[in-house]
Amino acid sequence: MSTRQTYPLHIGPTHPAFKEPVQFNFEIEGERVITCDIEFGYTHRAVEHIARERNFIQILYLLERICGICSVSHPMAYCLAVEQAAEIEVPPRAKYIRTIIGELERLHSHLLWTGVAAHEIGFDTLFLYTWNIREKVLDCLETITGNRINYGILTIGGVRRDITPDLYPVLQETLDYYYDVFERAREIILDNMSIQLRCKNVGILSHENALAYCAVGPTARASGVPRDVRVDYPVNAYPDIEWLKPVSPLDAGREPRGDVYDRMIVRVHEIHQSIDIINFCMENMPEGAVDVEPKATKMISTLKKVQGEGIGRYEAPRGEVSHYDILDNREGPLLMKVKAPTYSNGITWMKMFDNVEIADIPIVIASIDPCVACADRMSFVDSGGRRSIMTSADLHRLSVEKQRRIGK
Amino acid sequence: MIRKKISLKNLKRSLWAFHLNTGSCNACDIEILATLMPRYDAERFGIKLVGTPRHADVLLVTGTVTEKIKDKVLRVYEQVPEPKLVIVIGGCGSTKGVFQESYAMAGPIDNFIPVDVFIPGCPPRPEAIVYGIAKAWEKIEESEKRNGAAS
Amino acid sequence: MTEHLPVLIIAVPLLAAFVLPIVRILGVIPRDIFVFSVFIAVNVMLMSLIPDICIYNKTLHYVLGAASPSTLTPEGLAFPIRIVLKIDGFSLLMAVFSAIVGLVGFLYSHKFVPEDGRKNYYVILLLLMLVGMIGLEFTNDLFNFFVFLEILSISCAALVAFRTNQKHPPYAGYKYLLVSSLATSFFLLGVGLCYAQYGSFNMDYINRMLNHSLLDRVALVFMIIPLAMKAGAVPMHMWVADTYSEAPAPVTAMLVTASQASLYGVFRLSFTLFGNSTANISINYHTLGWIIIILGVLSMFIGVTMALVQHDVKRLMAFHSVSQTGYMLLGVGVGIAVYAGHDGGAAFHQYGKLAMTGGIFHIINNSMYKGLLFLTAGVMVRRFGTANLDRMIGMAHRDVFTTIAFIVGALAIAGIPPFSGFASKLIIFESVYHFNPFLSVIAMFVSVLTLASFLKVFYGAFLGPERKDLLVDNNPLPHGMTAGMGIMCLFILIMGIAPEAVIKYLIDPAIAGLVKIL
Amino acid sequence: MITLILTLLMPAFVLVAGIVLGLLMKGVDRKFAAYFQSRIGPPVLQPFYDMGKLMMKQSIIPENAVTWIFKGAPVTALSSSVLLLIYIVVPYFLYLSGVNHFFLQAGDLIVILYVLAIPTVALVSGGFSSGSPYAAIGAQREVVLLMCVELPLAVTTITFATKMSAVCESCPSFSLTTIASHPVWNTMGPMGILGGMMLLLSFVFIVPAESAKIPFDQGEAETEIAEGLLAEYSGKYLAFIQMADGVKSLALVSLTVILFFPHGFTDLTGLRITGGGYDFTLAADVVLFFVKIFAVYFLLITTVRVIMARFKISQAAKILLLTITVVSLSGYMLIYLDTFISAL
Amino acid sequence: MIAGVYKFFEQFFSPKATNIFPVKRVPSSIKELLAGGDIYPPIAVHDGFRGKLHYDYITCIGCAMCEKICPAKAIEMYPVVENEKKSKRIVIYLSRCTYCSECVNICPKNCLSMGKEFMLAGFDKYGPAMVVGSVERREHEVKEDSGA
Ligand code: SF4
Ligand code: SF4
Ligand code: SF4
Ligand code: SF4
Ligand code: SF4
Ligand code: SF4
Ligand code: SF4
Ligand code: SF4
Repeated sequence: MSTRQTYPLHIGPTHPAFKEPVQFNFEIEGERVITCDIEFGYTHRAVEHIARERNFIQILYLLERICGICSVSHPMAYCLAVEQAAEIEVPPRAKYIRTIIGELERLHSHLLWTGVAAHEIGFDTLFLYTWNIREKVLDCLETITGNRINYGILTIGGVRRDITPDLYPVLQETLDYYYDVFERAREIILDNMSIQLRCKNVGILSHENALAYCAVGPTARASGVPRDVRVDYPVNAYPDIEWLKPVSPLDAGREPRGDVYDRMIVRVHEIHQSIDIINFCMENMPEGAVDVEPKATKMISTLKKVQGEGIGRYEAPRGEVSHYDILDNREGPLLMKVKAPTYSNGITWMKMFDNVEIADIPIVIASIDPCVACADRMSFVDSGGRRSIMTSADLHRLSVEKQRRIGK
Repeated sequence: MIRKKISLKNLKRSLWAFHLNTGSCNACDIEILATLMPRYDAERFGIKLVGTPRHADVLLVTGTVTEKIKDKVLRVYEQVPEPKLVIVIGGCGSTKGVFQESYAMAGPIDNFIPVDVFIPGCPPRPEAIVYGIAKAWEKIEESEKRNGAAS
Repeated sequence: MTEHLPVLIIAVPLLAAFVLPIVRILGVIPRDIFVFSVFIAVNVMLMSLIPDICIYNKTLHYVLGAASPSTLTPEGLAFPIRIVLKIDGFSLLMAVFSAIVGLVGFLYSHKFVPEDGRKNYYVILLLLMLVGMIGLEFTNDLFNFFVFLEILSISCAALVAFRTNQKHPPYAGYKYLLVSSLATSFFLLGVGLCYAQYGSFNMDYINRMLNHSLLDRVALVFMIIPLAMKAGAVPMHMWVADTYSEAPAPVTAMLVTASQASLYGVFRLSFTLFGNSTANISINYHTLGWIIIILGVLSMFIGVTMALVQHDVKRLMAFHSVSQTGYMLLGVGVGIAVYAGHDGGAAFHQYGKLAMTGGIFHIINNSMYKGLLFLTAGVMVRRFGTANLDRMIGMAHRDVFTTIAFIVGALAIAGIPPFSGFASKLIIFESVYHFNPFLSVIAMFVSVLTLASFLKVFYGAFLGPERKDLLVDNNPLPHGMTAGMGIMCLFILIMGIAPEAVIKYLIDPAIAGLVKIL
Repeated sequence: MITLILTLLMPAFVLVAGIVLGLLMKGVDRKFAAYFQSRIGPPVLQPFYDMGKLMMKQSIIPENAVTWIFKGAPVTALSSSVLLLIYIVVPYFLYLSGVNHFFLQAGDLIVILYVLAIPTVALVSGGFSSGSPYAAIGAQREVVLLMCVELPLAVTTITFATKMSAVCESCPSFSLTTIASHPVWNTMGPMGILGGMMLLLSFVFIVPAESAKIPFDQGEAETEIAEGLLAEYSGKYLAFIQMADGVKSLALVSLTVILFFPHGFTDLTGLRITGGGYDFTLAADVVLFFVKIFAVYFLLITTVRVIMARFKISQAAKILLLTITVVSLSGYMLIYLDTFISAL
Repeated sequence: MIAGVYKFFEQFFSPKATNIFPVKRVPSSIKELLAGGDIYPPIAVHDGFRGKLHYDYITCIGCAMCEKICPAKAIEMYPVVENEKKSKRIVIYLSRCTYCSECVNICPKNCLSMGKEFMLAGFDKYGPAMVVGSVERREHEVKEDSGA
């Protein structure tokens, strides 16, 4: 009922709906969103910069803390990149353990997302319900890795801890629990009338736009783009799983429309997929070592001899994470580049904000499952504390300079 | 750090928290939420998350403060009405943790605002957060005693 | 002396208007004191009539030129051509509130209208307007009714156009004049039709003689439609917004009452002139009632929906006037529809009378709170130099009294207890539903829409940060304006808190004056 | 004499009892909601602790706020909520206890309908006056809700009035006392009962909408607009608002109980409890009333809010203005037809 | 929809998931509770849990391997004179530690280990409860991390 035609609305960086600091500047007319601008950078911690000062092993723990929610994805991609550069062959058992950990994490991440999405639309009971289910997988992860979150289990050339046979029952129990609870949870989440009211036909990302804006992960899959790194560029145990294919809303009998509800379907169904994958890995777990080199010092000195570059791609719960590392006879990488899924998906927000109301903003934002923590590339702070924004020309100039510096 | 001599007594049974992420890795944040989940149910202590600093009694700060968010942190802190407590959750908030050499960090938090309780861990388990809250109660009790002795 | 009161009430302001130029020579302050005392005198004289008429249920007749003016000739005078004033409960009620609003309007104008060469005319016009209103409420004579209507119209038109230095007011005044003269000419036609048949202008006389010919009905239409038009009922409401929004605020406040005077005419004509207690069914009351009800509901709805989209505060309030007129029409319409109905008046006694009570109570309430709201709008315009809501903000920081007055007015118009609007609306809701439940539902719904639209004004103009840079006038309010709004607030509160007393002592006699069936 | 004492003491008593009971209900509500969510939940007295804490907190007045409106709004909201409660429950208890007091006629449905709007209007003004954009959006939404819920509420009111005037010619048909003494269900055929059910169904939405609970809490949606209306309130003003909310919810639930389940103890069992020369039936009635209030609160507020997501404001408006209005209208039609048929 | 409602009602009536650590409600005196009151245990952790670090001052040889590998710079060395030989020992600042256990793995003398304690909150981030290592750690100046 404002008397002005449009008015600005700033959401963030400290907004209760988003646990992460990011600022959205909207132009609103009545309750309708007209334009949107996103201001990133509040969580920029210069991870890539720090990484260049550290050795290969330390970086693992730094990368885990790019984002604590899918904290295995970044180290995984990093390990894959370094292993590629150094031509290290990971033992098969380690590959399977990596897969199990990765899928357990996907499980917890998707459950977490469902809860957060429910919270965004004010359905706190569902939020508490999914998070309560999620405790089980966290317990399982804690037992296997020693920590609930930020597991610290990956290392270059394998994993740091074996899943010893006495841990099998724990894992099996977890799987049984989820097989047991899945069907009911699926009904509760997807069949709720008020959830459908809030999620259907909201925040639509069409198939074309999903392609054009390079959406990744469940966001892309919900728009009908069968894009999944686990299938397209399989690593770890994925090449052995023949039945693996990207989840699509079609699995739930719904033509992909790319709305929030589709993303919800994809994630919920991926929960089941993850359980199946873990089950597969447990049944086919190879014997053998879990690490090529358990001593960190030795591993560092091995890597110090390497010159080369490597790329690691991994399907994080939110989509593709890729790391690019240059090794150049140093204790750590000469250069490290991180590309996180929100980096791609964040741009699709602009399309999703077409035709939404204020009330939809949180759920639309949440629908790509952002974790801004690893998309925050840079903030520019000059010595006087005065901020300025860099233009693309500036960035180009800077990157040319940097490339020259590195290249020589 | 109790700055004014306002009675904190009633804070003990009703602690409304505003969660402030100042550039954390989200792990601590989700553990805060987990603390409110049925398993740990912090609400049985009268703790609830509120949506605006105006309603808050305690700031739960996670993450070491990035340069860009520094001002917002101060502003949020000022918006919280007295008496207020600040609890820092996670190692990186207390001491920058794993991000020691970052140029983008203005933290740790106690450089800007007075902190009452530190909860280390990366991230701390929900029980550790509950324990940290118990520590905050202890602080409240102590201040009560001091107030009682003074008057 | 007392027996001459009826004529004095009209004559005093009329004479005052003529001697005003002379008084002005003495200076501005004596003039103001003089006019003020005239207004007070009119008020006091009117009040002094209340006991007689309202408590002892008398009807005063005053025959100009008779040897003993108040010698009561038997009902329906033998000599039909004489100027006759007849004061019953309804006339008095309307006149009292016209006079109060007149006083408030004058007080408010004191510093509001700048003191220049034309202020004199302004005051004269105010007095004439008062004369017009009270005159047409007192007269029992169709031709005089027409004359007073003309006085009222012309003074109103002049006042609307008063601020000739601005672009729109002259245009609005012209428009008003056009509408008025159209209306009054039709009215005159109706009067002529009556006179042609009965050879008299006296309403009581005509009423007694009425033979319910087709011509009568045509005359009724010719007289009622123009009055309804002047009252601003849908579908003849288009002039209201222009006129109300361009006139100076105190004039708008009085215009509201002037419109109510026209509405008075509608009721007076349909009951006193055409109503008949002896004939079985004189006109088809049921149909007439329904027509009025439908007009009322339309006015209600169209007024409020138009108001919701306005950005100009005075236009917004003007559309609310249309909407409020709807309530009065609804209440009285239901009364008319069941008046002398098939059940021999049972329905009328059960709820019809109550509905009329509500409708008439709403008339005086409306003149109070609507007047008050226009006065606060005057303050807004004075502060910001524009009536555009988008350019106003944060008035509540400094104009606390105006804000309170606005809140009182807004809550009253929205029918929130304990303000006066609620009392009358309550009566309307609780009686109308007997007639047709959906009318009540609509009335309630419109009430909430009204509230919403005033919340919008409240938010836009009064709340928000204080913006000194937008103000064009930052001086304290003149006391006259404050006093004007204060008086209105007082009446709203009194009528809201003690509606029973108001109904018993003012409204019931008014209905008794209208409806002879009782 | 008794009348006088009653008149003087009653408002104070209702004020205290209303706040205490309102907060208690909030506590029970939170507790039960927690049970739905498989956790222990806060103690039932938690709202009292919260109030105690808020009372001693600093109350910050935002810079842009219009101070007197900002401060006045919560107090107005609280006092009008208490007034509402007085209007609703006092006549009912007077009726139950058989005391003849002029207040017996106070509970007029339309008065209640309009008093119901005052707390909302007060809060909206307070929210608007705070100068925060979130609060302004919340206030707008609250206004929209206020408008939309009015229509079904008006229909319900009128339905009851028509029904009452059919049941009892001489009684004031909008009076709660009349409604309480002639429970709707008693005089209706199957069609009427169906109609009554539909009205009750509309109340399942009206009560949460009026008391701003999920799925109709758009005005203070935490995740969208950061508590909206209440965003800038702190300290004791927030406490007043919370109390007003408690009292208003209580009043709404009492209204629902009186409209739909007014039966006293004797009506239900046909018994009177006497002992030692005293009649304890009133005490039984009071207990019964509280049991009903708790049950209705549990079903209409707690249960609805835990099994639903928040609607968008556009959806809320549509649901209230169309669906619920149609539901209540068909309730009206059915009851009307029922009365009509039984009159034949 | 029905499934959800049914499930939630089922939860209403079934035992709650809450583990009432450390007590069910806010205790009247937290002092007494912490000083050995009746604390309900937290959810048990498995053997492999990476909790608070334990350090064996005697076995340590001051080789500084742990300091080098620590990703959070949580370990600092300080000089000591042990058996009349100059040597070094470590302090571990738990408030910096990420509990990655790299230091445990790398230590040649196995003098570091991880316990199961995780409740470490305190009023002072460098307070006694949050520093592992030297007995005289207080004398050892804590380097202000903000100073640099
Ligand atoms: S822009 Fe990238 S590489 Fe540069 S400091 Fe930031 S995170 Fe590191
Ligand atoms: S993708 Fe997101 S959750 Fe995963 S590591 Fe990166 S920031 Fe964290
Ligand atoms: S510059 Fe960056 S964003 Fe652009 S195409 Fe290359 S990788 Fe993608
Ligand atoms: S894309 Fe988002 S979720 Fe993924 S790592 Fe980056 S910030 Fe985290
Ligand atoms: S060096 Fe130049 S061409 Fe190459 S990526 Fe950077 S900006 Fe582009
Ligand atoms: S303390 Fe650790 S887990 Fe917590 S936010 Fe900081 S880096 Fe993340
Ligand atoms: S556990 Fe990791 S972070 Fe902690 S002290 Fe050891 S190496 Fe450093
Ligand atoms: S690595 Fe072991 S022996 Fe070496 S300094 Fe550290 S604790 Fe001592």
